Amino acid sequence: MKTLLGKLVINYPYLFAVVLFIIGTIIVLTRDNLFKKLIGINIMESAIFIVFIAAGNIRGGAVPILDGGRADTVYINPLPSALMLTGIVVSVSVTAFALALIIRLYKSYGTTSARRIAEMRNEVLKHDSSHQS
Amino acid sequence: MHFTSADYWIMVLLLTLVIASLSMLFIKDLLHAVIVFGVYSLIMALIWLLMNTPDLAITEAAAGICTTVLMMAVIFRTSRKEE
Amino acid sequence: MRIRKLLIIIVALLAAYGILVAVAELPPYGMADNPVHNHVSERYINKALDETGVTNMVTAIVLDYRAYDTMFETIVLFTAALAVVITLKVSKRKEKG
Amino acid sequence: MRDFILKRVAVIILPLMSIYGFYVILHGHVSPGGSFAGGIIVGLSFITYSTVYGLERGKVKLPERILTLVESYGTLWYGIMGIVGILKGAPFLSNKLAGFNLGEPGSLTSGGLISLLGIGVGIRVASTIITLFYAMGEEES
Repeated sequence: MKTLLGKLVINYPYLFAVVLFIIGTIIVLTRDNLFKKLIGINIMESAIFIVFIAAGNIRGGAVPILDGGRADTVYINPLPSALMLTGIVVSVSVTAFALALIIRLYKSYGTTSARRIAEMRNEVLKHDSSHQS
Repeated sequence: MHFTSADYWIMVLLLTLVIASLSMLFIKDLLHAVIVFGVYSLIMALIWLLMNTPDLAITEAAAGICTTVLMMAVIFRTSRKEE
Repeated sequence: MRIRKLLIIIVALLAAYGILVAVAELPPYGMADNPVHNHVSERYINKALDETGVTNMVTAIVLDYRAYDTMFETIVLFTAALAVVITLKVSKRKEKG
Repeated sequence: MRDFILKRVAVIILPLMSIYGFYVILHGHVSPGGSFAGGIIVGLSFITYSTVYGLERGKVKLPERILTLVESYGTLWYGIMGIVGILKGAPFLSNKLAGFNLGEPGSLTSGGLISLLGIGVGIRVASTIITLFYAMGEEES
């Protein structure tokens, strides 16, 4: 089992995390709608979370909450979950601010499509430059 | 290297995540996409419960629902169709 | 536009192959002797009860060992709420006046 | 939204949601959960109220002025709790060195500074979530 596929089956959470990350990238890059781009960013973030949590996990280990006397318990690493707790809250803040910007853009341009917003901006800029000269 | 039953459950749930995120590419109605996103974060909470981090599971379930609710509120203010 | 999307997908798949080759060389998932479980996590697991008095180690790390981190995290959330309110309320005032 | 069934169900569910959120906040140091998750659950209960009964009645119940105060003083609470350590001659935000009583492990009053910080963070996360919903859920500005 020294081939690439064999190693990837052993490391299956990383495999799925990479697939999720690439799907998120494709959603961000190929969809025009701003909501779809936001959802893609959220998917990419969750792929990063999966990598960190899988790195700290132990197969058959115990939850990092002390249970008294038993001395032979193998606890999992509590550090990645504490770091990712911060990451989740930051992701909620980023999503909220992006949603506010989407509302603002919709009020100004009347659409949530990034391509049409860019076209409108180009027209306005062209009009301004011709007006000045 | 032997897999336990928790490993197989994590594999099934991760496969469901991949299917949900692939469906995000093809859904045209934004409201449906946001509902699928809520399901996505719920499955993610289940995965973290199986990966021995219940703190993160509770936080992810709450934060995912919060994000979904905010996105729905914004969708009802803007347009629902993806152009 | 169609060629651009096709190009994006091809480049993304190439990047996926590169990342997968790198990811396959990581230490095997779920083993107790991985290099992640070093002296730092051992110290948190063994000393958390004596030094902080709580049984949930994640809370001990978040609110005691790395309390500065949590402080600036709450400031991040505060700043996000501030930015949202400013972005939405300013536009309302401009439309009124 | 003027649905009869929604209103009656909300009356039954809302107190339980709030109590569960405060339970998660207060027990964050002895069981899974924590201040962030509990704060978001408390915030979601008020969001449910203002979704079912209308945003105007929600704003009457919990005005934006109170939310702003809670948000600002929740952030300040963290700093004040840290300065207690400096007054006692220990580093900023120190727990055991500053002489907080750690209590018996596993009980609700254990942890000293940790449970105090957790309550502050939870309440301010709840108010932030409600503020975000009020800002985004307004129908027509």
